[in-house]
Amino acid sequence: MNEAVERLVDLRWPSQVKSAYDVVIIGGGGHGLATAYYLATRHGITNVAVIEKGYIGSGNSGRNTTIIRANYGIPEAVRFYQHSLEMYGRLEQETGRDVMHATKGLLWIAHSEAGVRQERARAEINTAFGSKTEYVDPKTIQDICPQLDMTGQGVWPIYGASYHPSGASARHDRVVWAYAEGAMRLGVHVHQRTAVTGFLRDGDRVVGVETTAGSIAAGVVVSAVGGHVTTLASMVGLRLPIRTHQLQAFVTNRYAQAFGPIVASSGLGVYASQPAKGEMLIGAEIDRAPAYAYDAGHSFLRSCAFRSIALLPFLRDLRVLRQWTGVCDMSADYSPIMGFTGVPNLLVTTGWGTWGFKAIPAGGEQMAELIATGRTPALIAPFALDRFANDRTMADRGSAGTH
Amino acid sequence: MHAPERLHCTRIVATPTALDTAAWPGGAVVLRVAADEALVAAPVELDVVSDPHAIVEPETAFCGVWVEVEEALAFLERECDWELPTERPAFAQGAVAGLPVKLWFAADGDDRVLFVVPAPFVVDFVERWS
Amino acid sequence: MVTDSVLTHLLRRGEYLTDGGALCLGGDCPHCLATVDGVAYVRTCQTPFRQRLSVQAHPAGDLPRLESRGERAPVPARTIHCDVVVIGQGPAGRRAAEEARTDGKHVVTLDSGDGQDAIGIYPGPLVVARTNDSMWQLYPRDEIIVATGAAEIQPVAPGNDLRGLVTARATTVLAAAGVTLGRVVAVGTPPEGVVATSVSGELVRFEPAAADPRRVGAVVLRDSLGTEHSHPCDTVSLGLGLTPRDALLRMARGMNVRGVGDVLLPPDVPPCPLDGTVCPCSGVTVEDLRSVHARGFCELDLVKRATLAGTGPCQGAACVPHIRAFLAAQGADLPTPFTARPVTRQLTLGEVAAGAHHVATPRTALDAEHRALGAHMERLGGWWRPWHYGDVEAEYTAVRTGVSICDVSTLGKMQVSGPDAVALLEHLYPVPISSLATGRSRYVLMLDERGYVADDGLVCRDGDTRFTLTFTSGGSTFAELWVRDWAESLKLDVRVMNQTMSLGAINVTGPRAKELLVRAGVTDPPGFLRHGTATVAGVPCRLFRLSFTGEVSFELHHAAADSVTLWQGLMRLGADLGVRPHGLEALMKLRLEMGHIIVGQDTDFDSTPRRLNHEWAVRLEKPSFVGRAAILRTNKLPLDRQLCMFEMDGNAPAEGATIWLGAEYVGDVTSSTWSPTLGRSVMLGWVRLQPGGNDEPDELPTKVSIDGQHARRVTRRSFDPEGIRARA
Amino acid sequence: MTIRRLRISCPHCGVRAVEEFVHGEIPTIPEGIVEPEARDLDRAFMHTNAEGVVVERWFHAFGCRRWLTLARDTRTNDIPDNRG
Repeated sequence: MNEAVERLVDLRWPSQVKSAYDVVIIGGGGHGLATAYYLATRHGITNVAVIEKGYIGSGNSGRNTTIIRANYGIPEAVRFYQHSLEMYGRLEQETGRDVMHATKGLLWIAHSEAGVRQERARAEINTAFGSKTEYVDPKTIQDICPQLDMTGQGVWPIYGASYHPSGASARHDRVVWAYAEGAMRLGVHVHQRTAVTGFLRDGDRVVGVETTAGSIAAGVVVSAVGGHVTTLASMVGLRLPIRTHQLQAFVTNRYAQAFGPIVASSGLGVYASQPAKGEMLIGAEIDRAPAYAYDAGHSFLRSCAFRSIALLPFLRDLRVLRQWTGVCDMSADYSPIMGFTGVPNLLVTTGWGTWGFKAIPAGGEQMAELIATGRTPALIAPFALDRFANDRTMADRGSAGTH
Repeated sequence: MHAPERLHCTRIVATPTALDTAAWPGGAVVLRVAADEALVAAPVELDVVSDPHAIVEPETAFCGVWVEVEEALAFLERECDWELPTERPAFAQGAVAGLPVKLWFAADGDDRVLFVVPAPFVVDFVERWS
Repeated sequence: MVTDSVLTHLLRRGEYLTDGGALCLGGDCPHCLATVDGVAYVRTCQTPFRQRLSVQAHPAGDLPRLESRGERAPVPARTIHCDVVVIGQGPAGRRAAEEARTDGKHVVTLDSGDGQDAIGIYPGPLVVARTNDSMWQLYPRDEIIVATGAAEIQPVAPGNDLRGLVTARATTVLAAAGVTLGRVVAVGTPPEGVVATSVSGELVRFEPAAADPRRVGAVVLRDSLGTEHSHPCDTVSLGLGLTPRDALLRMARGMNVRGVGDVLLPPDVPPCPLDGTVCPCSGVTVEDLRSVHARGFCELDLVKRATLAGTGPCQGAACVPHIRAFLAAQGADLPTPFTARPVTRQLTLGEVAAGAHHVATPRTALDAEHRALGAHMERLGGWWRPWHYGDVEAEYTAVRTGVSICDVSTLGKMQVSGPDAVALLEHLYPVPISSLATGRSRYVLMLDERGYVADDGLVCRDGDTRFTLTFTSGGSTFAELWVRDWAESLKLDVRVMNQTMSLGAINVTGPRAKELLVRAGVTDPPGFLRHGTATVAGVPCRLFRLSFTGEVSFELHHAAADSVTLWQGLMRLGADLGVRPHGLEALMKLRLEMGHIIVGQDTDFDSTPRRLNHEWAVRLEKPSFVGRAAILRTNKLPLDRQLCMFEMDGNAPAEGATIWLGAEYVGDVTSSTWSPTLGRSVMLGWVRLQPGGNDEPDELPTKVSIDGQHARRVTRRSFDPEGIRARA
Repeated sequence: MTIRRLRISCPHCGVRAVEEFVHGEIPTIPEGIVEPEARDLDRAFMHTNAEGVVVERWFHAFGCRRWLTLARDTRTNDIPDNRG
């Protein structure tokens, strides 16, 4: 039997949609399912439905580049992502499922004096808040990743890098399934192919959702949708500081493992890694104009391939297998938005932009605690929606990067 | 291709009507880079346009090189992804070899193309031509 | 015989590159992949054979290695604008191309037989194709015609990885190519033009030959009564049905794309597979399909993700028909195939990168001068700029004690003219503009609608309706967009000329700057924050008197063509004054002693004037300007942090160092330098206000620690606090 | 051809790739928000982020360096009334 199949979970789908749940979570991606999982496992709240318009993990959870890191630029973000990174490290043990988690180390490369300054600053703030990151010189970089062209084709010489040894990756689908299985085993309902078409209201309050499978009453409704959150929020007149952008990536064929770390370059705007199956996974920055289209672009593929070869010349002879596009919800300050919305009984976890995968465990855990206790946990309090009105934005240079 | 040389031009920002009706120096190449802007490859008197608020300035930040049309088209087939004008003479501008380039296709009978490149990008342009 | 492929050439010699599997020779199956000239995963059936081609099998039981063969010539790109692109030159494609040509259309055809593979149809519409010598980008004005035909269905049964299995069409091709086939047994549609024994029944298994266990020796079929029959053979020809190669059609939905010929066939659905390998690329068996289905992975995409079937080099060509049949047999509706995504034919990153360029970094007119002087050049603010000339200390000293020049051509420069020029600038800037006298300059912040500082610079009045604006090097691109957008949105009658690239700028600075200018022919240098014109060393210039370094400074704006003359003239005339150029590293030190901020380095995304301690540069009594409403709104909220100046003894900490109040983090350093004049380090940094306690207002900490050293916040710079030197 | 997704027709320069342009948003503040401070906050941070046709601005950085206004469908990137 195929080794991938052997270690797979059992998904026990509910036989029917109930007319009411304590909690309805919209969006069966990593964040929605992790929230359901922690509601069930940590708080004993199991009368929960996760409503997914496609199949679980069919949105950004299944389209991302699976990078886990905590080397952000502001203390609030470093704390949050470091917590998430540590939770990822324990996820296999906790769920009893193989999510193909591997610590790889992450190099963030500087090609200029300004880049050096930025990477030194990144190392400082991360180390100060418990996420080990050190500034490394070219010789150390070469030891960590011998495949790098230290001259950047003579155009983008490598001056130094910040090195984040705990940078990791995991198999995106398996993370989604581990949470889905764990939640469903405790009685959570996950309804695939069910789309939310509206909200049930009682005055200001949200009291449930209208879906393609009928009306569902709910004590609390949580939006954990990626990309389309403003459209959903507009159904209750809620305005969000979110724009939706396309993010593209591509993979090559599979090759024998030889490329250890995750490598990112702000100067070149690309990053590359070799996940467990052996393909090289390469991504770049978001497309600039907001869009919900899933079209793959040629100029992205061409330019991204070109830039990645400048960093890693061996890529030139690898064969491109497939490119794809996801649509990311990007907040006005490039940080996530979690918690209360001002609309009673409606919560959001959104603004996950290009960095949602790494936040799945902590995002789910903290949202579950908020739902269970009705109070915002300290770890995510800085990421509340009202920060924009309160002039307390979480602008993060370490987040506005590429992955 | 010869190395592009710095052009001594005049750059004029004025109302579109003033530019439409200006009497340019005879024989000068006039590139209409925008509805309200012209780049004239010659010295121009301040009062060439009727707009009293026009900004008329000497412009030396462009380099130019004349290329035989055949060589030009071969280069453009590799380095330009937009459709070139077919009439002559003609002006066109856009990304060529990843740089903001202006093209002047000379009148019929003069089978040459003038490539106009911002001087700050000339080193890159020459590199990308070869 | 037509062109020989690498695969047919080897098969004729009895050589195999892979374990086995049903060869299709149509570029669909994964059974002929090998490493060709250092590139792995090449379809040898689509690779024309030539001498001295290096062909290697992939490592047995392992994946190909990640390695580079070193330099390769870049692949050229071609862009072709035409009316019609026809993809595929089988009978249907040829006919479609002829028809379009008859209609007078400019037609480009792509024939995979000639090595021309369309890899995708992209928005544009754009057809991208890999050819033997270049990458083509085809922009059709009218139509794309897809005539890619259909692929043959692969067999799923135990033993389907043996050698000697060939699809029916491939059997014909191999026979014509002179490959020895031996006894041929044909299952399903028989091969054309090849002598074969046709057999029928349900496919049960392929059995290895006694002489060579890697080769097929017999095919076993079951008749309608359930009896198995073994048919000894050397080759099995498999005519199991067709499935359209319609990925290009599907990815081009919404564009003017039309299919012709077999690509429009409804896909044949093979019988539900019972045993054997379904996906040869990922090694997925029928048993695996049953297993994942039983565990709740019931739809095509989930089966794909659970088993990884369809994610290998053939991208589902072999397995998808069978998985669809499997799922249909479990009671599901016949699922539609996966979303089609580029690339439909594989190519290397080197090929796909054809025609791409790095974003070019512009150079000032003095670039060659700097390099000749041995400058270390850096990309900063979007330009190549001199970081230093080898001796930062000497560069610093020249500014503080003598005279120095600096290339500041990268500064944003813009002229605005017109009846509404004053109205525009009053709207854009948070300080009064109409009261600025002709010939005077004013430092300005540029705010966005959130009240955040987007840039800073000068407004210089040249006349009643004419102004010169300057911006930072990094901010000038944004500034042009910003100014034009507001001028248009407000429907103002103005002319705007961005002269950032047009004009060179050289800053002459130092206690002896005036002396140098006088030597260069300036009889009456302008006073502080004034500007004028003069001929300097023979070059017509506009002179702006200001100071970023803290010393007397004149910024000389001039035509870019004259930069070298002016630079060399100043260097010559100032030789005995000890003039030398300074780079950015020295400039950073000089301005930091003065406490001057750099927008982008010291500012953040959400830097309001209040947070930057620059409220003096905002006149809220002005009735309206961009950002005013936001500043009024945020001023009602308590201040949380502020950019402050610090001093400490000892070496300068790294920029980005964290600032601590006891054990509590309170901020970080944005700029930091050792001040030779003061004999200590000076810094700018963000600090969070601390609760005042007992109903006292929040306050900024005074004594903090940075890098384990004591540092103190200063409310006033120590270096020339009155600014006497700059005004001298 | 009627559909040229993300090829933008500049009225001065002609049809060009989207990479030649810089995108600009036209803020839309719902009429329902009336209080000036609330309108300012909405303008500063909120986005309609419509799934559908939006009117927006593009600056032709590689050509005439002027803004143009067009309508684009964010679901498909089709530009219905832009000749190109």
